[in-house]
Amino acid sequence: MRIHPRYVQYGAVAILSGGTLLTLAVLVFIVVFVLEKGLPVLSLDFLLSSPQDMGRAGGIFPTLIGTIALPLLAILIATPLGIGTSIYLTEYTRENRVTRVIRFGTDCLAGIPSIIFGLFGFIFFVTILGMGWSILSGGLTLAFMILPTIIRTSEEAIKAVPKSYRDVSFSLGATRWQTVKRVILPNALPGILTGVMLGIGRSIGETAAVIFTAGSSLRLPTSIFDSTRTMAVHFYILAREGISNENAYGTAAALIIAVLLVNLTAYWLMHWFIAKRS
Amino acid sequence: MTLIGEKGVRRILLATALSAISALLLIALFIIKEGLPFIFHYGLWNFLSSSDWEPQAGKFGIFPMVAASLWVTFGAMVVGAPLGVAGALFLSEFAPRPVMRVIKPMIELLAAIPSVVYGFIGVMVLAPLIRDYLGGPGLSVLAASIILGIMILPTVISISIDSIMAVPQSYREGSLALGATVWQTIHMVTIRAARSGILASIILGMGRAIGETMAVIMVAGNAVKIPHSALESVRSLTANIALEMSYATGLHRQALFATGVILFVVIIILNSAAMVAIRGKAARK
Amino acid sequence: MQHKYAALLCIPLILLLGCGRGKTVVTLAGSTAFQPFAEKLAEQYMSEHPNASITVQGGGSAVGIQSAISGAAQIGMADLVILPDEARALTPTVVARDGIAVVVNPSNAVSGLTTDQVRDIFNGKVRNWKDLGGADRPITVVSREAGSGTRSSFEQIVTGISLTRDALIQDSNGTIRETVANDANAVGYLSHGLLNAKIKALTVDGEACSNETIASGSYRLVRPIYLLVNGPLQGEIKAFIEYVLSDNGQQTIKANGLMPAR
Amino acid sequence: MTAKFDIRDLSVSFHGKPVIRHISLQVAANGILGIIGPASSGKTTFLRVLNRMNELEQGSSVTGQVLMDGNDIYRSEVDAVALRKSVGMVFALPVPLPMSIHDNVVYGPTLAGISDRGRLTELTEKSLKAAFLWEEVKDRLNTSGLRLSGGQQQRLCLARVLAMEPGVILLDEPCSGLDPISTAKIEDALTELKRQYTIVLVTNNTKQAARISDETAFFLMGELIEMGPTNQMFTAPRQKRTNDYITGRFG
Repeated sequence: MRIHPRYVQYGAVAILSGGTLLTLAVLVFIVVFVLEKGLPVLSLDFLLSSPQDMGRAGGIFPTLIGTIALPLLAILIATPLGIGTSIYLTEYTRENRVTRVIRFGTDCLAGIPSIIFGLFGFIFFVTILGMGWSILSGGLTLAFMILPTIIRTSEEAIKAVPKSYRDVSFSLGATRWQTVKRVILPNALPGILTGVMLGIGRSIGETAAVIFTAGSSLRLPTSIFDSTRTMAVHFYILAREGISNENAYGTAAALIIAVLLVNLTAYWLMHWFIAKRS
Repeated sequence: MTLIGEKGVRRILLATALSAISALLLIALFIIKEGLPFIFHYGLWNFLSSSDWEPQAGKFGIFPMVAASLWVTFGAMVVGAPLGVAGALFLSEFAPRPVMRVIKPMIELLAAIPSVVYGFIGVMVLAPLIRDYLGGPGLSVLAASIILGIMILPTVISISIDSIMAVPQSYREGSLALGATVWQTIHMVTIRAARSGILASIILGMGRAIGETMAVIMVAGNAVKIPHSALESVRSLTANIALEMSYATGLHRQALFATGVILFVVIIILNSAAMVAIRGKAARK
Repeated sequence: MQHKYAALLCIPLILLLGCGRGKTVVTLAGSTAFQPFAEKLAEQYMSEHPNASITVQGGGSAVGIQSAISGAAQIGMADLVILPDEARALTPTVVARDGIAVVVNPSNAVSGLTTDQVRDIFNGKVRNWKDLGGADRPITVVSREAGSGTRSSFEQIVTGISLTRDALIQDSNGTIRETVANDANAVGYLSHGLLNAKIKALTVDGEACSNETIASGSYRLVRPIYLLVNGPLQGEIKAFIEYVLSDNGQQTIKANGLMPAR
Repeated sequence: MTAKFDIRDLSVSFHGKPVIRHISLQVAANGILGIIGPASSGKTTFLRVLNRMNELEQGSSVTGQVLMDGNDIYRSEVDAVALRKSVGMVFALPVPLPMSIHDNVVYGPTLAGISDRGRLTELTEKSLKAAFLWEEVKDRLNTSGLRLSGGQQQRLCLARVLAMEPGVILLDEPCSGLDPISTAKIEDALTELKRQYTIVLVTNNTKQAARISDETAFFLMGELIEMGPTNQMFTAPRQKRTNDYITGRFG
């Protein structure tokens, strides 16, 4: 007996929408859970004052600086490398052994657990290169970690630019680089930005790799050679060691709001950019 | 760019393209340098097949951890992949565009919530529920699978939506014009066309699940044993490294790096399998 | 704002030149049990010596020993009963002693155990609280990871422990405390300094875990805490360790729940 | 009339599969050569050989000679990028780049390094006029090229090519997606343009070739079957297969 396609469709829609609702409900629950407990603690004073008694009292200013500095450094390093790689893979070469090796390497790098990045960063940057626990060590380690995310998303975005645009550009006497610069990158930008955002998100939320490479000093860093503690690490230490659940939730809420702001800004920038172009 | 010239650009891009692979090799080199001597010393088979992990007594068997990592990752995929793909399909094919435009960035936002927050909620909310209603210590395979499954949702949804949206509208119209229902169009045309992107999203999610450390340490309980039920506590490979690295010295430390080597190999095998799967499907098209 | 931009522009410059490391800082790293005390002591020391710069990192005893050897930290912190061979090159100073408390959830009716019972619980021989005079509920054993100073001290003092496979493993005193506080069936052990109202310390062989019993030696579970330095003590490092051993420093240690070394 | 292109024994294959076989022909300067033939007879490939666009495809190989103004464009020292600046191309489907009308038109010239605003404005107007589009868009040069109708878009593409001031324009079925009125406008433009340019027009619409081309070539299965003045081709073809195709028996 064959079920009428229309009923199959009803069933499918029911399952899909149920799944979506469940997903959204869980995600909303997590955000609400954190905000509900964290917002009462959160204030400008909390953000801008120094922690006291290991974070049991006072604010989280040094961790705010750490949370800005580490992902920023990581992004500054990883974005040019990531976009360069994806351009090379899609525009400058054909599928051959080299691209397969690069792609395989990228996929493997994406799968490497953060703890291994942490171990590596600890041996290589912290110890062998003598950078110590520092923003620099942490930023470099995080850059390695988010590189595959940026490569993959940029590659997808670049591939999605219609081939006809390339044909037109070449037929009008553009070199490859001119085509990339004038047609491909502007059109792939929203997708690339998504990748960068995912990268920022991942580096803001990272704990394992950061503890091993940037340390967990609660003091205000004055240069990129200073150790720092990010908000994620601060949350982990406060919550896990039972130092102060209140301040832990306050930190988590601040973190969520910070991420929200970063994303909104990027989103707004993207729209502004698209609007400007057309 | 006239200064550098087309050849120069190509060279610079090739150099950047080698950055990922050099990073991988550098990491592999250092982890292997620290871990391989131990594997030779202790014996690979002993290391992999023994269930006894008693570093103080000189026993280093990581079979329970390998099993735990695979179980927990499998559990996370069971929880996360169907939900994520269903969400992506619903949002991109059925939900009104404006709704999707609002929800998608919100979901991407959730990827940035630190894993430790998910872990903490797992400890505070999920583990007590499991302990009270299902039994066991609460910190368990089940708790870890659910938390990891939730954690990979944003990755799976976001990338799947991107690849579904990249399917040309004309494909859908072509199918609808032939009398297919929306659902038939989705599962016969859209999913097929977006398959490599969806698979990629699941693989990225899987990578995140198997590699997650802090959240797993928090919710899996870290007991060194092969679980007989989903309610028992386990320790993943990543947790093994992170838990003990801080106090490990000598042979114990090397054994942890060797655990890293094994993790490395497991991940490369998984990746290769996934890539073969994608390529196999693509070839059949 | 201007400054921030300038700072941003400087990043690549600094990267290129590799310079910019300011005054020498003293870094402590290691034992998570002593980390909170070290942070407090560093805070106090710096308020008395405004020019000094002391950073405290956790990481665990092994990281402490390794960083002291490699120079990543100037002072390593370790809380092991027996220091490993690698640490032989380092100059050890005992700065405190620490009791190890056996703890359960406050809702647990059991209030004391003998050493033999502790051994049986952690070996997995006794699996239900009713065998110890408590409610009919399974025991959830919580222990530290292999290599932990607290765990090896605990096992060396109790003797004869071969930890049950079912034991949950946590990687710091604080996480043991949180796990026991969240689970009514749990039993664990942790540094005496971290006891609080969320958990209940049991008597061992009839002796409560308190400052007095630790000082008098009647409570059995006690281990030393070391500061480790590569080479002879000198300069800022020496001054800081002397501060830790001074009356002020020892008072701080005592006030926060560790026993002074002297 | 002198020959702009002199093609001698040209063969093209992709991955070893021949697409064009031993074609020799001459393209007269300042005229329109119409190329007709059924689908996959090598017309588009032939066109892409003339500006070396085929090189962008994987696995293509070209043998024989393609002389433009007496020089072989496939010699290794010839720069394909420079060649494409003097051999413009319009594609089957209109592809405005996702930027403003003005930016679309000056895309080629700015690539070539022209940055003088006055010069660019002048080029824009001249090219849009030549493509019979100026009157329709002169007030909205800064709106996106994607907002134009299909026929306007294709004329924009033509204007974009003209702005580079090439010697040759290649058109690949430029009217295949357009309505008769839009088609007529493009044909009018081409008829004007042939005074200055050499035009090669691939079309699957034999009537279009009959209307505007000076000479017509008939391709079939990668081979040149027949070529001659358009009048003669359509009234007295020498080959039976040509006759069959023109009269609609196959293709």
